[in-house]
Amino acid sequence: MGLKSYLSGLFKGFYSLLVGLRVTNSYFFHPSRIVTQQYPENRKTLKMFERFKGEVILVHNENNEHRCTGCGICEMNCPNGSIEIISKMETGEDGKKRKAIDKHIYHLSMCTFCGLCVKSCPSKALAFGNEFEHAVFDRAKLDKVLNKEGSVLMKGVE
Amino acid sequence: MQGVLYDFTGLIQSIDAVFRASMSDLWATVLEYAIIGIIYLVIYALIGLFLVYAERKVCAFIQVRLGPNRVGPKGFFQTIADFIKLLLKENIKIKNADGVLFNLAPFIVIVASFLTFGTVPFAKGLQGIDLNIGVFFIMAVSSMGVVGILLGGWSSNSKYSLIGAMRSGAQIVSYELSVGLSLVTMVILTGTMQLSQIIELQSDGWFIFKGHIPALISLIIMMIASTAEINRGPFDLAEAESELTAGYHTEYSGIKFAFFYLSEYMNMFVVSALVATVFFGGWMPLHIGSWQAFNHIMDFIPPIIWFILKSFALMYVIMLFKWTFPRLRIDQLLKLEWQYLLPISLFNVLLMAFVVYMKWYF
Amino acid sequence: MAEEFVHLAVAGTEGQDLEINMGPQHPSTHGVMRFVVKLKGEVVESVQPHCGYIHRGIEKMCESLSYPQIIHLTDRMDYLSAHINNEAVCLAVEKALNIEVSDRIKYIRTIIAELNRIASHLLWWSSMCMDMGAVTPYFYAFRDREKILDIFEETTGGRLLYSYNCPGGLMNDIHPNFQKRVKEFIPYFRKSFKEYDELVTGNVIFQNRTMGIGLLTREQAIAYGVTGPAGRGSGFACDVRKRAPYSAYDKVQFNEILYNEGDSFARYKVRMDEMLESLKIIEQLIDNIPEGSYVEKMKAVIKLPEGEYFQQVETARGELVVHIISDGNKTPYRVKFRSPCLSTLSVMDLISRNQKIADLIAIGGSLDLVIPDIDR
Amino acid sequence: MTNQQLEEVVKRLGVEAVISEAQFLTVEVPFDKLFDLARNLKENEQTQMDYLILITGVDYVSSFGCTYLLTSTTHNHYMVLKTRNIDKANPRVDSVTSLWQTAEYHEREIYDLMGITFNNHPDMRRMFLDESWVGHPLRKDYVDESNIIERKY
Repeated sequence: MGLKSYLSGLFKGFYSLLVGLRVTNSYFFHPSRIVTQQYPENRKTLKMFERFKGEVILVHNENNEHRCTGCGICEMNCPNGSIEIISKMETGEDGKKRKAIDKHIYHLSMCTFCGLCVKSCPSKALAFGNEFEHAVFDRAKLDKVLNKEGSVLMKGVE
Repeated sequence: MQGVLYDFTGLIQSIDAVFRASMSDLWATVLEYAIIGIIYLVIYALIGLFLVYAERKVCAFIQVRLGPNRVGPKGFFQTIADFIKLLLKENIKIKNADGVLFNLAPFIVIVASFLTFGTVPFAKGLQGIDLNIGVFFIMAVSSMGVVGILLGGWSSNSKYSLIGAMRSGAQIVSYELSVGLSLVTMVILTGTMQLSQIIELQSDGWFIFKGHIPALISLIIMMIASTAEINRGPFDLAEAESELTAGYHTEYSGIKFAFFYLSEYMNMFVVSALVATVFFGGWMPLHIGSWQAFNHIMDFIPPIIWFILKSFALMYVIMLFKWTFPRLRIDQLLKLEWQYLLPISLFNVLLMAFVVYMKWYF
Repeated sequence: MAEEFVHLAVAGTEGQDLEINMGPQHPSTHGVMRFVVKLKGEVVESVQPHCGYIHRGIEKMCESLSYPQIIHLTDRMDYLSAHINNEAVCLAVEKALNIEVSDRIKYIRTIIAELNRIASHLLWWSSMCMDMGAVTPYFYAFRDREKILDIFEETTGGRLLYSYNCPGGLMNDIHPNFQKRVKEFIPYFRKSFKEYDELVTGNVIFQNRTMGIGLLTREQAIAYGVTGPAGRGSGFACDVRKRAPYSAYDKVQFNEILYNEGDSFARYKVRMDEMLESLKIIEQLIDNIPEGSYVEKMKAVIKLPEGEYFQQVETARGELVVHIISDGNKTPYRVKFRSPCLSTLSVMDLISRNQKIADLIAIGGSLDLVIPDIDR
Repeated sequence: MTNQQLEEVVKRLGVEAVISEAQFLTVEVPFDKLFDLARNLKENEQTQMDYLILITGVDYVSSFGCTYLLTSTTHNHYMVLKTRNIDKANPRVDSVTSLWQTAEYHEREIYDLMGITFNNHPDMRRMFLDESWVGHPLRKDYVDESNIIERKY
């Protein structure tokens, strides 16, 4: 190794280190570039994107009506068996007996958010909710009944 | 004489006189030792804890994060909480570990760093012990810590620890040379090894300016080599988190781990204090030759502040090293020392001797 | 006691071999993977990988699931290029059914696949730097990856596992903000990319750690089936996007990055250059997304005609091949995923012999193994 | 090379093979002739199948089969090698590890999950599962009541 290459290697190496130091140093003196989000504090301003897949919900309107007919297509499409539908027979206003939903059970603990239930639902009853704080102390709490107490099928949905 | 404004010598002497007047010489000495010891312990722990906090904040800011911010204002008490946690933690007994050596190792490490800490001159008169071979003493004692690291790695009956300890041994043996030589370079210029005298000599300008080129080279080598000697990144091969989990202290827990941890930071402090003392005038304010007015203004800033500022600035540089560079490999580490640093510092000693002989310094 | 020492001395070098387990819990294995490493001092004598810690039997599960249902499982193989895995299955099914999807679908798939590739390479970059002991790059890369994930989240609803593809198209149309955000991201990324180069690529320590380490020749790369950036770092032109173009790759201009050195640094450079190349692809497509439907009309129950179907795609780690054997039912008879990481793993022992432990980590970083992809 | 030319090459090699054309040219050979044909395909100047992409082990209920997807890095043509009718009681095929090193891990995987043993394989161990695992999960008749949950539909 010649003295020249020895020295040039030394200085080049040293310079490359200084270049690196300049980057980190500039970050230290520019705290405005910090990107940390203070999570529990910013809960109020924290807004998820509308398509964010937090959980599956059964959409209810203000009259406590939903669009689920209890057909069971979502149950069939779910790859993990995280949806169970318990249906009942109900007499409609026209006196005809038809299938209706009793309980739409959703096992959040098994759901992989593939979106097949929402996509396959023929009456657009299901949707993704933005709730993401799912931590609970009891696993049983992750088994949810999606249709609210006393809710009925929206008129005009077959 | 400059620096009289904040001279602690008189204060210390009068305290000493009060003690000696009220009791026998023996008791006065014992009591003074005890008090100084306790004060040093407390300062040691406080500086150590603050450094841990400072390092975490510095690295957080570099890494576009906020760092600790939950315990106390701006997370200031985070390290105290951590320390309490470490105190309460279980001291795990390692199966087939060599019990005596395993327990001894952290103490050796912390005693070594504590001894060096005793010689740090904080301000005029504020120095634990002012040896006339101060520089040499720090050099000698600080390398004792590696014994503790070797013992800790060897006795904990873990392969990772063993590899880490062996690396550390090889590393410190070689980098000691460069640290020594760069200090020798400066000693040639100063003509003394007593830290207080070295500082006094810089009352009309720091040695980094006085010694110009050789002093600058020596400073760079000193910074690199001492970073390696205190086992900090990018030379933290003994710990090498991604390779050896935690290296030599993998098996330590609780307060024994805290000893290793604390001593690492304190070694960093001592090294920066030493560099600040030898190159940047320690507690001596910034004085420029004959600018009397400027020098006077500078004198009003207490020397302890000067000292803290200088050593913290140097520590920031060492931290910046750690958070910027990737780690070296063991053979590269040795290559850097034997192929680059050692020849350069040997050359530098000659250069400095020549400069001093020709009186080319200011 | 004395006898023991004598015995040790007689045993010679054999007694001095050190066998250490790296993993399954180790800071440098990117997942649960165990390497039994034989060491002589600092030098690695052999590396024996033990996998299967997270084997989930995806191929077995696929045999009882219908084709749309398989897709969400492929997310979980190479979770860092989830979209590209999805695409592979979808393309295979579409090919079997002879469905030609519209250009809009192709363009969107390609853009998202390239964004996915950048995100994956960013994560690789950060973790490789972390393996080498530099922690700071990790945060810079994650900061920038976050921007891509935001784009994904807005359009697909997922941050890591998208499940955005379905046979015949996409789950939903791109979000109205998609194009705007992507166009904002490109110059932003180019700027931070300069910083990456300054911080790591040019760094003398980094170059010394990677150059000449873990040499893999072109012949070895082909024989061991090392594809993706690791193979291209050895000069093996294995880019499926060039060799067998799918989606919109035949409509764009881009270079296949090839380096002939075959060391860790070459693999590093391939990935770094590939990120810029991906940006170029995105730039060509983002303004030209044609109008059209985001999903083709498909039957409610997808049944593949009897036969065997192969589909190759280029994930961020190499060549993923989906091999579907169908017997005409709605569930496949057998599905095989040729995961790039399994083949890449097989050179680990070869190229890390006689290197130092630290090199082993650097090599592991440069190969960019994703353990769930190996185990499946 | 086009599929037709490839077909001719295979025919010239004189192996009793059933050749059909699907997505790629598919050559079906008896499992004891597989290794010879594979070696010929690799070493033949015209084919140069130097890159083995994948090996799939298939359980055809009555027998086992293996599918090899081969390609050439110089000519960029593909070919599928297939073998069926591997005895279920004692499934054994010649290993191609000596031709393509990548086969080592792929064959180990097949051995592990499908239970096909490969002759002359350098390291015939299980890949993913524990050595004490009973059975080979990818077989169609594999029963594991504790780990496999049957879906209702």
